[in-house]
Amino acid sequence: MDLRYTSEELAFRDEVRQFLKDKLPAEIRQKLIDGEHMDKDDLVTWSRILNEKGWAVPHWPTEYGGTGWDPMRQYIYLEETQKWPAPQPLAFGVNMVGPVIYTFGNEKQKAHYLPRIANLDDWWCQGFSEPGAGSDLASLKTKAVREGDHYVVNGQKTWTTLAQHADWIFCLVRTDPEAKKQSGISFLLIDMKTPGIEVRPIITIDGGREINEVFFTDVKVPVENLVGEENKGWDYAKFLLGNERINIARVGMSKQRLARIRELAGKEMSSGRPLIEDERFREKLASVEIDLKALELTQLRVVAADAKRGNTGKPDPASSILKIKGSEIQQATTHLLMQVMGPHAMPYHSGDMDGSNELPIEPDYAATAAPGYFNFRKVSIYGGSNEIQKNIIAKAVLGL
Amino acid sequence: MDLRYTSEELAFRDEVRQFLKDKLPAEIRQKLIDGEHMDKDDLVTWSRILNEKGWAVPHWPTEYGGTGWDPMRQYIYLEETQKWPAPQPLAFGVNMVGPVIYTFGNEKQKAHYLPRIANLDDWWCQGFSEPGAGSDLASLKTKAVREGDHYVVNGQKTWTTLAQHADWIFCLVRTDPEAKKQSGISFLLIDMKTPGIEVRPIITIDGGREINEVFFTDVKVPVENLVGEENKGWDYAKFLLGNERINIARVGMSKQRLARIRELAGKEMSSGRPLIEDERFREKLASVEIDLKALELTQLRVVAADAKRGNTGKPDPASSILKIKGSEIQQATTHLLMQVMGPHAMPYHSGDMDGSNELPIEPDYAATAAPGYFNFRKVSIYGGSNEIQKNIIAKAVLGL
Amino acid sequence: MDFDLSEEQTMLKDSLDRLLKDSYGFEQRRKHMAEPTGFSAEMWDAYAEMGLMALPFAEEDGGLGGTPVETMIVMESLGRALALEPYFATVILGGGALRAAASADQRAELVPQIADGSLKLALAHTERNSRYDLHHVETKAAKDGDGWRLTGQKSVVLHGEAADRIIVVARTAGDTRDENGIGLFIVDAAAEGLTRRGYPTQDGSRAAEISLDNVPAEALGDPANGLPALRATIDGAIAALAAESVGVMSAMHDLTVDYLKVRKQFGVAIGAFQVLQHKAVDMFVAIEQARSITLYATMMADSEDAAARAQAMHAAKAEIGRGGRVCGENAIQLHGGVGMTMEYAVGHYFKRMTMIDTQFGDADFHLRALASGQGLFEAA
Amino acid sequence: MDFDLSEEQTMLKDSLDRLLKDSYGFEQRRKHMAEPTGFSAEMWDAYAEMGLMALPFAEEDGGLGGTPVETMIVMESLGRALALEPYFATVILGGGALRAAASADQRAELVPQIADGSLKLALAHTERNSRYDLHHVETKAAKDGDGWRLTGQKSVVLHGEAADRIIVVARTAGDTRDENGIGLFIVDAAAEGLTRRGYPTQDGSRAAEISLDNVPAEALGDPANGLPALRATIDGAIAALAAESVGVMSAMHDLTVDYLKVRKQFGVAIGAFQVLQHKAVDMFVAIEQARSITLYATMMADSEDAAARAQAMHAAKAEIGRGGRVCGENAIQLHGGVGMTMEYAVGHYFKRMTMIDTQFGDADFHLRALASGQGLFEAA
Repeated sequence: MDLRYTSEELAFRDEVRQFLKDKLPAEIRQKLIDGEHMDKDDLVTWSRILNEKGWAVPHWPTEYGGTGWDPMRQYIYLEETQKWPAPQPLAFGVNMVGPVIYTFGNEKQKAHYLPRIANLDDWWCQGFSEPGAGSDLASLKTKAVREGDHYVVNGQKTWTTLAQHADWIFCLVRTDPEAKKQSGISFLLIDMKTPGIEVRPIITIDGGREINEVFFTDVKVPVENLVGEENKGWDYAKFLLGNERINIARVGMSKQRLARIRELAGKEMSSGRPLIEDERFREKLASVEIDLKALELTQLRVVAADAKRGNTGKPDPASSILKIKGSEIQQATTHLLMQVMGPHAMPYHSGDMDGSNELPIEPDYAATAAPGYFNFRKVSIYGGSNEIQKNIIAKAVLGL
Repeated sequence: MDLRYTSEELAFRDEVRQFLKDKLPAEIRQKLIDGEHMDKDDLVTWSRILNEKGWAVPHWPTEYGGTGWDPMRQYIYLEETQKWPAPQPLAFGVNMVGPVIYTFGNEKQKAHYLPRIANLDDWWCQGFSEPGAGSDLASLKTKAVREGDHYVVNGQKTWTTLAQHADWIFCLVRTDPEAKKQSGISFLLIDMKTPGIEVRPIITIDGGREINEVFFTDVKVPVENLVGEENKGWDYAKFLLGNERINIARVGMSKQRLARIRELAGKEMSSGRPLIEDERFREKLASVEIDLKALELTQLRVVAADAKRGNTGKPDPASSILKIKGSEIQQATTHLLMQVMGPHAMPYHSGDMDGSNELPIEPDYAATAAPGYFNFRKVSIYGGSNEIQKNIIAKAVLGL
Repeated sequence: MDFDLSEEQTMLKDSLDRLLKDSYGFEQRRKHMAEPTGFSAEMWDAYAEMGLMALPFAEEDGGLGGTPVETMIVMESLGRALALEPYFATVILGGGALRAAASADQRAELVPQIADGSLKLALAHTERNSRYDLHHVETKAAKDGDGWRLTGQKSVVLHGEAADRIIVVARTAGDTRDENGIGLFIVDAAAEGLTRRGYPTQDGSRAAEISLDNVPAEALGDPANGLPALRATIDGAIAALAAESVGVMSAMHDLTVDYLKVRKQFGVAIGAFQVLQHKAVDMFVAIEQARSITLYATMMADSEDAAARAQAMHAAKAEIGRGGRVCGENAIQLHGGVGMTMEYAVGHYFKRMTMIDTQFGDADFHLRALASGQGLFEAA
Repeated sequence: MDFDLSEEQTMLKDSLDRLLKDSYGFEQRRKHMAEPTGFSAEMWDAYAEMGLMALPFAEEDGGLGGTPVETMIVMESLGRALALEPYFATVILGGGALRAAASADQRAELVPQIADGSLKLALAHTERNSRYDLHHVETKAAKDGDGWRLTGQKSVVLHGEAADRIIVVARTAGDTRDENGIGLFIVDAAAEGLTRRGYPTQDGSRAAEISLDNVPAEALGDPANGLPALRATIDGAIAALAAESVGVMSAMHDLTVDYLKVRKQFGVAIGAFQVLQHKAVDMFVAIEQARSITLYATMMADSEDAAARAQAMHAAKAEIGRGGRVCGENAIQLHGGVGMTMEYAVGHYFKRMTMIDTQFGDADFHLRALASGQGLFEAA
């Protein structure tokens, strides 16, 4: 047992830090610090810088552009990019469909899609959720009927994040209506420009347009866009969802958020002195820090175990708490940040919702505080709500 | 709507206060303040003082010794006795079996038992719970078989509070083994001196002997000791349990406890000054006070609604939260009190458990702090655990 | 002690609820919000016709002599409807300041205009660095003949844009955080030197930043010692906000319980899952406690004992803050994704509930304020 | 970074666990507790034979040169067994003081006696009014030739009754709460002027009140500046207590999960109820977080950077305190009535967990201490 980073790991961390410092455009970083949404251009810009460096898809096999880093280095990289902060790569391509393609796709698919994902030439979105399904993903109804060399897709997806920018969508569709729930589902890649696809925004309570509904009406999808075997899509989806484990805790992001809270609490006044000098406020902050420090170690335990095992096989039981605790901490930071703003959390900075151009009220940095709190209620809902996570732990870990 | 006590109610409150001040022996009061257990003699003494005043059984019908107070006066009385504090009457007689007897018993039973309950001539205990039953009370197994003018009772009761002092026990027994769960249960009054009854102590984690197991081996109980009809006992038990509503919140007791915490936190030092001057500690105290103030109003709403309705019919839905919130607050006060003691919560004052006669360590008042915390874990377990209470609210109030 | 509404109070509640039921459905509210002012002029007139504006003012001033109980009834109903009109700004805040500080002549002039709906008020007290401290006042008032001239900046003035007159807290003497030397002043919103920039708030209402550059003003009460009146005003407002909160919370709870019954997952109504049931019960407990502490605040809202009144408001605002959060966060969690969309009512309630905590001091602020005193039960 | 135990560490853990499994069943523990000393002399000897006593001491002093990781392993196992022997008092507290303050000669004399089990120590630092402040010292040390004489009162000295020698914190200069002028002294438990009154503690262990009346003593380290060594000692002890806590918590959790599977109510195993499942999961989450923060504390336990080390211990003790409470209260609640009886193991674990929070500062104390610093992540 040696609970310190090796000197090689420390050197690697410094290399990452230097790279971020040198290469990430300052205005992109500032947007992240201010809690603003990334524009499509921002993410494309950064992804291409990464791709040029060879760091666009660190965890992929080297033959497809991966870096060959062990899990600990991958974690250090993740942590540093979140802390700086730098934009996180578009997960739908890099973490989701990419690994599905290189694991289950054919050679032609690999050759075509993977480099385009790494360079963010294609913006991917995820077509899994459907209205009314919620955490019961497998109850999906969107149908794909084979007609010659095409599937004809009809149905609706929802909660489709950033579909408004998307070039492609990967979908779970029902190809065998007779089969029972999890069977009869296939994994299709669909060009968003195909006729019959309509994207409608869902405006969330923070006023942002992050998610969408996607409607499919007689959408013709070439059979070559099927990944793996027909009716085996549920297996690929499970594989995909299983890969979300490491990133879910977002320890680096919460560290950055806590630093931001400290900074802004040094600017906002309370009882005639900076709020950060207030003992009660400091205790609330310290309380979250303790949770986060523990979670960081939990995360490292999982990563180290993965490193030992080569990231296969049964995960450390501790990994199951990453989602629950990670989301609780993220939500706690958004609440603290809103609290920092006091009455100045109230003004609404109308963004892309109603088209008005009213300016944010001073202080500028207050504008995203309440929306951030509202928006982050999602992290205990999506990806299997925290209640579902607890069901899973009760069953899989505790045997109840 | 008038949210103030009437002048008559205030005058009544003053009368109660004066009576308590004049009549309650100081050493009994001090024991309560110190969190010590009442001796049998203490309670007998106080019950007879009350009975002489005519206040032993305020809520009973006047024909059986009740005071005729409306629910608001009954509440004021309860609140004042808890706050002073005075011993609470032995609930098993006064609140439980007494009302069952005057409601469902025959004239002979009423004439015999009721005056003896009021004067605490008979110490009653409750024989409902059985090993393994928990909150599923109706799964009881103790049998009573009719043989001539007697029932022969065999079985075991548990969690029997203060059975070691008891002259009588009221029991739920199964008289019809063929009937389904809630049917076939009868309500028997059993003299604890009857041959075949054995009482064994259960020592709880606070080191106290508050509860017992009671074993019945071929215990002969005269048929005249049956209350009401055979096999209707479950109805009487439900009636009895329904009467627990008002007392369960223990607002007055928690007020007294908070005052005690303030007092002792004024004696214990922290960072070179009395703990009560510590802002963080004061906030914790204030937090519980707010909860308690709200609960007091909730309690008063329920009492006022009862007063209006004459204490019959469907209770105010708010009454369902009294147990949950009341127990949470009681538990919070025991934790705070233990926290006041700091390292001095550690020494164990061996009481009636191991027969040693080691003295408590200074400060004397620290001796009951940790045991009080341990002991009060019970209040979210007994009387239908708080989980069961929430099930009931979900079903009965929310319709889920 | 009697918790039942009188016949008149019941009528008030029933007629207001009927009006809101007819005119404040989800789509109707959306339309009201889309008005340039951010609320419905028709609803405003309807409230005036019902006598709501006149309610808390003394009869001799042209009001109806209602007690805090009537205000509680109205605010709870407006909370349930998420009503957008500046009732709170005009009648509770502005009107509260008039009741606490204005002279009989001033009241005789203004109250009838409020009562008939022709006058809207706002209260400008928050400043950039004041946070929740009422005595933190940088805006200056200088004597000018019989009147005053105000200069300074005010932030997050509720409905400051819609107001015809604005009551401004300004300093006549002393340093920024002195408790003395604070006055209440009334200015005309159209006065020269006053500029305002309105904007939407997170909860769908409106507020404004207000700049004052030598703006002519009239004093309400003692310009050197207005803090007690301001505190009385805000204490009354906190009791009213608590009542609004009960309306907001119980509406969220109703929506959530309904949703649990209707929404199916894994083949059953999700309300069958025990964990979700218990969360709904946690909300219920929070609401009943909020309702109780609101009754307490209402009982104390017009108390002459300023210290006891303040304690009650600290308790109420803290309880509302934390209970509202329990209620709001659970409401969203139990709704899942749909609760986070603008298309469902529950998210709007959640946002309002969240913003209430940022008004007049959040739960932590009031907990601390209460903790610095003698405790809620000492007097008893 | 590597979280796996080495082969030697695994052997240590396995052999200790085997010993405890064989000798620390529920009834066996009851017998150990009934010994006049409150623990088992046989177990004590067995630990010594295994080398546990020598573990954290330097090889040149006669120890085995173990790191905080070995201490963590031992303490977690002792926690799981609720072991009663004065290992913590002797090796971690007393031994810690020797490691932090004693001279090479002193260590050469004492460590071998600890190692072979013949010497038991205690650390007397708490006083009636010190609460959790290590620098609050009223006990006085007066120079007496080459040595010192101690006079004062010490409270809640863990295993103070069983100790052969007692390390006493006393003041050589300054006022009661000065950080300077504090020394560590070692006294013979049989010395004239020392009286002790032993008693059981709430968690089934033993402690003592100790009176010192001009008791001859030998200084450990600088008698005028012993606070840094005392802090180092207590920091090491907090890391060890955290490890013990992980053992206690996970034992409670195992018992609880087993009980949920076995106990039937309303015709089914109560572990089928979703609400109870989720409470068991809450315990699990608390334990995994406790385990993680314990690793952090262990990593920092021998850090030379006293400020960073203190921050880590504040974090660990606060997390252990609150997580332990979540775990303990849920364990009792899920067991229901039986969990509250002395006949079931879970209540004993609950009591130990509760008492750990009162040792060396409760969760609130350490949260505040952490909050007064620069934050856990500032250095990174």
